[in-house]
Amino acid sequence: KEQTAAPDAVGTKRLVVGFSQIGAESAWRTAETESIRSEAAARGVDLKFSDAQQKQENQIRALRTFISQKVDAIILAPVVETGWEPVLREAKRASIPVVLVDRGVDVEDDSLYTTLIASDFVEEGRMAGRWLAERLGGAGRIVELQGTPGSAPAIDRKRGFEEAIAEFPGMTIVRSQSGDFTRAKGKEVMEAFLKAERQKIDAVYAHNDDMALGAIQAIEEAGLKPGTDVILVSIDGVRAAFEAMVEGKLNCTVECNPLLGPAAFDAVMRALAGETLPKWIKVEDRVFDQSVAAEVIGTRQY
Amino acid sequence: MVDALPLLEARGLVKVYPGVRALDGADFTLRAGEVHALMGENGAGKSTLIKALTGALAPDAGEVRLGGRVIRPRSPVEAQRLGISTVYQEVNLAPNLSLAENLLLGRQPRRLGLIDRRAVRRRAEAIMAGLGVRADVGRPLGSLPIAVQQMAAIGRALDLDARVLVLDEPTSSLDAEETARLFGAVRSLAARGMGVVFITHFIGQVYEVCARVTVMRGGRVVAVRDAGGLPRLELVALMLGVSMEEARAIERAHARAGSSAEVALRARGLRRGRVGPIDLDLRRGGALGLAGLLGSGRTETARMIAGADRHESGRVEIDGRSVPTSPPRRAIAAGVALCPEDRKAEAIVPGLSVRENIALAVQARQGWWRPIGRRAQRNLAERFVRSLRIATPGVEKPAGELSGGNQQKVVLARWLAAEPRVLLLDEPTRGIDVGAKAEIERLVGDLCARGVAVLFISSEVEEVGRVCDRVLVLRDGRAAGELSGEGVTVAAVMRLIAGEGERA
Amino acid sequence: MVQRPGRFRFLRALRDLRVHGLLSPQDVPLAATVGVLLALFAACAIAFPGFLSPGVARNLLVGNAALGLVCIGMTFVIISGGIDLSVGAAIGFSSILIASLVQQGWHPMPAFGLALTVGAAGGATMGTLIHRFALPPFLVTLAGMFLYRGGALMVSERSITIRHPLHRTLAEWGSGPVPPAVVMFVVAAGAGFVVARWTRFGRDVYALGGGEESARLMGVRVAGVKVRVYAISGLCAALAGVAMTLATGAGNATAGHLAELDAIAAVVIGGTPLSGGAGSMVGTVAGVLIFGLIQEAMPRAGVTNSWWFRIAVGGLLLGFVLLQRGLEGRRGQ
Amino acid sequence: MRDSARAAVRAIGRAAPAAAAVGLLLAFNAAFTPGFFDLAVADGRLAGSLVDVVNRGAVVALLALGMALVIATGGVDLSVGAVMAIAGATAATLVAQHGASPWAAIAGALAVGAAAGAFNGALVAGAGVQPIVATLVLMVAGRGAAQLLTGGQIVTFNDPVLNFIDGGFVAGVPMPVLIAAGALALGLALTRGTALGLFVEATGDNERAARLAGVRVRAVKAAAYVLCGVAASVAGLLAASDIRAADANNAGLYLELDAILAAVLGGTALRGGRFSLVGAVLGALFIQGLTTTLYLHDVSPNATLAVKAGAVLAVCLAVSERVRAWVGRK
Ligand SMILES: Nc1ncnc2c1ncn2[C@@H]1O[C@H](COP(=O)(O)OP(=O)(O)OP(=O)(O)O)[C@@H](O)[C@H]1O
Ligand SMILES: Nc1ncnc2c1ncn2[C@@H]1O[C@H](COP(=O)(O)OP(=O)(O)OP(=O)(O)O)[C@@H](O)[C@H]1O
Ligand SMILES: [Mg+2]
Ligand SMILES: [Mg+2]
Repeated sequence: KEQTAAPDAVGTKRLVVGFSQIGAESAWRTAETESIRSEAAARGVDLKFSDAQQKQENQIRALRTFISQKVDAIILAPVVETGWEPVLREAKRASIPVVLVDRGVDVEDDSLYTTLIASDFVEEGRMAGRWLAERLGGAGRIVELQGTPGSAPAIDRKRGFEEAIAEFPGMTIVRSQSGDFTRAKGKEVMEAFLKAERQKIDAVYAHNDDMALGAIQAIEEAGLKPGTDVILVSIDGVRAAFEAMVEGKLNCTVECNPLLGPAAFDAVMRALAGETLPKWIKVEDRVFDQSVAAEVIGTRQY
Repeated sequence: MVDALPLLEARGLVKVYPGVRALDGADFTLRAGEVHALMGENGAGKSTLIKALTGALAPDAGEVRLGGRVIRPRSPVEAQRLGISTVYQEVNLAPNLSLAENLLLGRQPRRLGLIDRRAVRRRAEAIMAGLGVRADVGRPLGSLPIAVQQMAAIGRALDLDARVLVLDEPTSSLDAEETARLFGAVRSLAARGMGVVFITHFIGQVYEVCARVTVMRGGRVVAVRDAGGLPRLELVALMLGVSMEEARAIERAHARAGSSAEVALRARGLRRGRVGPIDLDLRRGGALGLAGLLGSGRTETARMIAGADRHESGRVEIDGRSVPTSPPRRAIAAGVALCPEDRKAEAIVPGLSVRENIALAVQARQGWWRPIGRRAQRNLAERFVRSLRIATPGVEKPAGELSGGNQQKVVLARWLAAEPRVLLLDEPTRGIDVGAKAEIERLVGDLCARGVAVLFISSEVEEVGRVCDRVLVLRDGRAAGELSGEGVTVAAVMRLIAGEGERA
Repeated sequence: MVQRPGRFRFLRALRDLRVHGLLSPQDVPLAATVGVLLALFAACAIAFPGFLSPGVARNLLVGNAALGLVCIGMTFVIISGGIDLSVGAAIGFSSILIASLVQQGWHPMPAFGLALTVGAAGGATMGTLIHRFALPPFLVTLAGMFLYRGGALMVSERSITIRHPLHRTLAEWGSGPVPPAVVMFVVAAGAGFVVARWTRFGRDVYALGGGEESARLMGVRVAGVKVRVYAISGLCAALAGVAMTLATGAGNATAGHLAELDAIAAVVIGGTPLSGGAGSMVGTVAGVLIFGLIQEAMPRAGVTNSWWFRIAVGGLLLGFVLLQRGLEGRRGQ
Repeated sequence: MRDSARAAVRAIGRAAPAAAAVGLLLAFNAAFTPGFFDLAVADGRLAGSLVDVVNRGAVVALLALGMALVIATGGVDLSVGAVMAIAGATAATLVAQHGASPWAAIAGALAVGAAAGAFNGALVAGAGVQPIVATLVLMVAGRGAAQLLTGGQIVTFNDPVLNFIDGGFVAGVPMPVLIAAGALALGLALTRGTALGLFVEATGDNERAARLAGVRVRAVKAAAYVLCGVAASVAGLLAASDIRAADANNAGLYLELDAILAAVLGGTALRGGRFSLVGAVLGALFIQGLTTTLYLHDVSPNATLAVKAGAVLAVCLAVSERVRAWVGRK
């Protein structure tokens, strides 16, 4: 802890960037944090870090601390979409550019932030829905494992998926429960679904890979074959999901790339250089299914 | 006293607890201007009657009239508003608040709607001074000696201009002097027409202040008499439900121990705070009495010996060897047990059963791995329930639900069961009825006969005189003199306490 | 924790005060808390350049106003010998309620009013259940927590930005010299301080915490006091919800996540024992600031991953409570 | 004998809320959940919703057992969730990353749990820190430590022994059920077969009196925290074994509240004193049974909380003597 206090920012030319992270609730987020951290190290940036433990108050507090420390730029992964106007305005007044990662904010004046680098959660849901509709031939009984109630990805991925399957009257979501984005809950909820539906489940849509991986175990323990008896599609594209696809247990995952470090620091540099950036630098996410899993798995970094 | 008009009247009060009919159709009449004693053995239902009269609990049946009108107070506040002011048996005050606040809670003087803290202090000081107690009214009540707490409870009740004053064992921890002051106050209140209900186990006090006596047994009233026409022996017989001969035997059953020369415990130069240095010897088979005024340091001395408080200097020797006493477990291991003065805060474990409370110290000494079987515990407990006549429907009753005196007996039983070699008893007969008191005094004699060394603290000098073969008198935390053998007389002890005697 | 000699000197000075009777035993926990706060502040000022600035002090107040508001109510509850687990969820509920009402065209003021009424009424209901049926406060307020959180999600699971000129103005003041949330906190803390110390109700709360049966026999109207204590706590939580909407310009059903835990911890650190009967508003404010200081210090500490961040927060907390215990000295035994 | 009957009634009375809760839940399911009570034996294994409830409830049951003891001493342990995470992470990393034998991993996890309990115990009993704050330290830092062990990743393992902890069956009965039952039996033996139970209750009820009676109150408290830590580490092993991975980020998250709830429903007073281990387990079964029932009836996640609130309140009211007295008077 001795390397704490930064040498006087005036003396050295080192760039100081504050990063307010939501927390460390999943491997996905850990990958995101790590990506930003290592990119900062690679570029010789002095990174100030704050973990908000899922609380917006803590994030706002951290932003204010960054502002009072006069950092050069701020990277923010907002825990919710609303409620950022006041503090972003303070950042703007202090002429500190703010780069948002992985989730947007709901502000009227979009000059309050520099840019957003993120995937489109709704689109991810749509992609999963479209893929599943195709796979099931437009009809099937689906159970949904939702993310944490009230969280933006859970809301958006649900909406996108519902939009996509709305075109197929034969596709129905017969059960939908929260699995809190975790393996353990995913497994537990799936277990209950299998009991309740007497195993008449054609497909599982999970808002993230972890819940799908938990569901796979539940399906196996119920004596069914995941990937064959029950089709599974999920979102994120973590390495474990690819492994499951190679084993034939998961059918498809929609990528949601957490490796935003390079893009984020590119944006920071460009903003500091005075460039104007597009408001949304969309991270292009792809759909991976079993057919490509084996060849792609070697290239996955998270 | 001629005023025969009933001021407070109860008819057919019934209160049933699981396994006990605490009140079983009790009638009670209090006249204006009289001091009325309510007597009965432990668990007779006195406190329950008081609680039913004063709104602290709702009786299952029966009615209460005040000045002829039926009242049904649902809380002590309501009763207070009706003019009934009560000191309940256990010191039922807030130990966390200051003495001053306890005296004035709910009627603090205010200025501009806010409590005038300075006036609170001043008024509280006046109340305590009126009772003749010197105490820092700013200190948390719980940190003050029990006697001061008891005076505070009285002070709180006296402050009201009530029509009825109820005192449930107000004198159990008081010295002669405080008691006398309290009686002075009570008499003057009665003279002004207030009716006073007075519960005590000190029979002498009954004759001192009370005009009439109501005797309860088993939840019923068995007699209502003028104090003047009721001989002491008959009162005891009525209370205990025994014949006059048996009562006479009980009254006389005072054994005084005779000690050997062998010193079981030797304390030298014990000092803590403003108490000490104190030297004392406890002899095998002897009972040493500690006498003194409130705050003279008796409790502190006992606590230091037993390790309840760590002494700052000095040493405790047992059989000639210096032993560590703190934590108390060490003292217990060395055979020294303390039955503390503050039953509620330091002795009774209210949620545990009578059986567990009695077995606790024995079990603690045996350690975790050698549990005493349930049956053995029960036998142990039942033995003491019988010998100390603990009124309880069974040994599985939570100790907190017993009457005050019976709780005291349970605590005592805990320490008797532990069979220590040195037993320190701090006010062991507090709130205990005559029958049991005699029993306890006799027990101390038995213990001594079996070679136990006893330190006996009591505010009742007569009792110290009856029980002990030697008496050490403390004054201001120092030894003021010691009496022994035939020299132990009430008068001599009193003289020493008052500071007239020489070191004998 | 690095122990600086200065702290030890402070410790000794405090002990001396006590020995010489200048500090009565009841005040020791409070003094220890304030001592820890000062020590912590000093340590931060030495370790982090630029820490001693008005900006930091302001951040400290702004960032902790909502938590502080909750803590004021919680202090009363804990002193009375109870506990209120519903406050975090109550924040979320009032915050989303206000936002959705304004979204539906309400003026913010009546929306605030309704939220505060709901908060107080909710608290009073819980207090009534606790007293009337002798239920454990833990269970009743836990049920309250579930209800509020579920209710908030049913109002709207998506967070809502509040778009109303008045609210906007108030929210903007949040970045100005007199942030409304801080004003609310300071006023509430002052009121709480006065109520706890100088009113009969306040003293009744202490008496209740010292022992319910005794308090009843002393003539405390236990039912009324309990109901009011929980109502105050609910009201404070709703106020915190209002403060939250002002700080963010939005309502969010998940706001106040785990705030009950932070509030209880801050109050307890502030010298109010969970067993009730003691404690003070000043201590609570100090406890809140200690909590805030930890959050304020962490982003400066140069930790760059989440787990070390957590370990450091826990370590700091440990350091403070141990320091506090050291200052208090062994009490009781 | 009438006396001992009364003692028995009292003991059951303490667990009454939890027992009533479980009863109500079973009654509800008997009426409204078809097939809830179906028990099947597939490949020599017991299966059915009821089995699931007990199976899944084992984790909270274990936590509640330890929690009941700690609460009985007058404390509380907020760190159990974090300790679960550490224990799981320890076992998983030992096996998956250091190639240790599963037995070593299990021993390591238990040791870590005991150490965590000892740390809490030292703070509470030794330094005299208030339990809620003392254990908050480990609640916050402990999860960080677990994440440090796993690097924030989900560390998967595939080891027959570790898998067996949660996934195995003995004589057709799932292991978690056996482990929870074993823990309950051990707990009962430890508290009722030795004097520990008496000491715990005396300490929690009146600490000063217990101390003066010669009870080693500090040791008793410390022991309660250590036992609680060990129970939490077993729960952590179960949770890890369940998903065959250590998820340091989420394992045991927010379970401390469930554990306290289970203990309190089970008749352990938060102020300390009397406790009931059977009640704690019943409380845990109630919580899990409720969750499972809500899943089976597909109650929307947002309404779930409201239903839970109603259930907790209903249970409290159902067993409150005051309510009965009050209803009787009307
Ligand atoms: N809360 C309670 N629950 C159960 N039983 C109780 C309760 N309070 C009192 N009792 C029982 O009622 C009976 C009468 O008790 P009470 O306190 O009135 O006796 P008392 O005459 O005041 O005795 P003492 O002289 O010891 O104070 C006792 O047997 C006691 O065990
Ligand atoms: N009036 C008082 N005000 C404040 N403190 C007192 C008072 N009287 C006694 N004390 C405290 O009590 C201690 C010694 O009293 P202790 O209780 O040992 O005396 P005691 O002779 O046992 O009297 P008691 O009749 O109260 O049992 C002193 O050190 C003092 O702190
Ligand atoms: Mg009595
Ligand atoms: Mg004394």
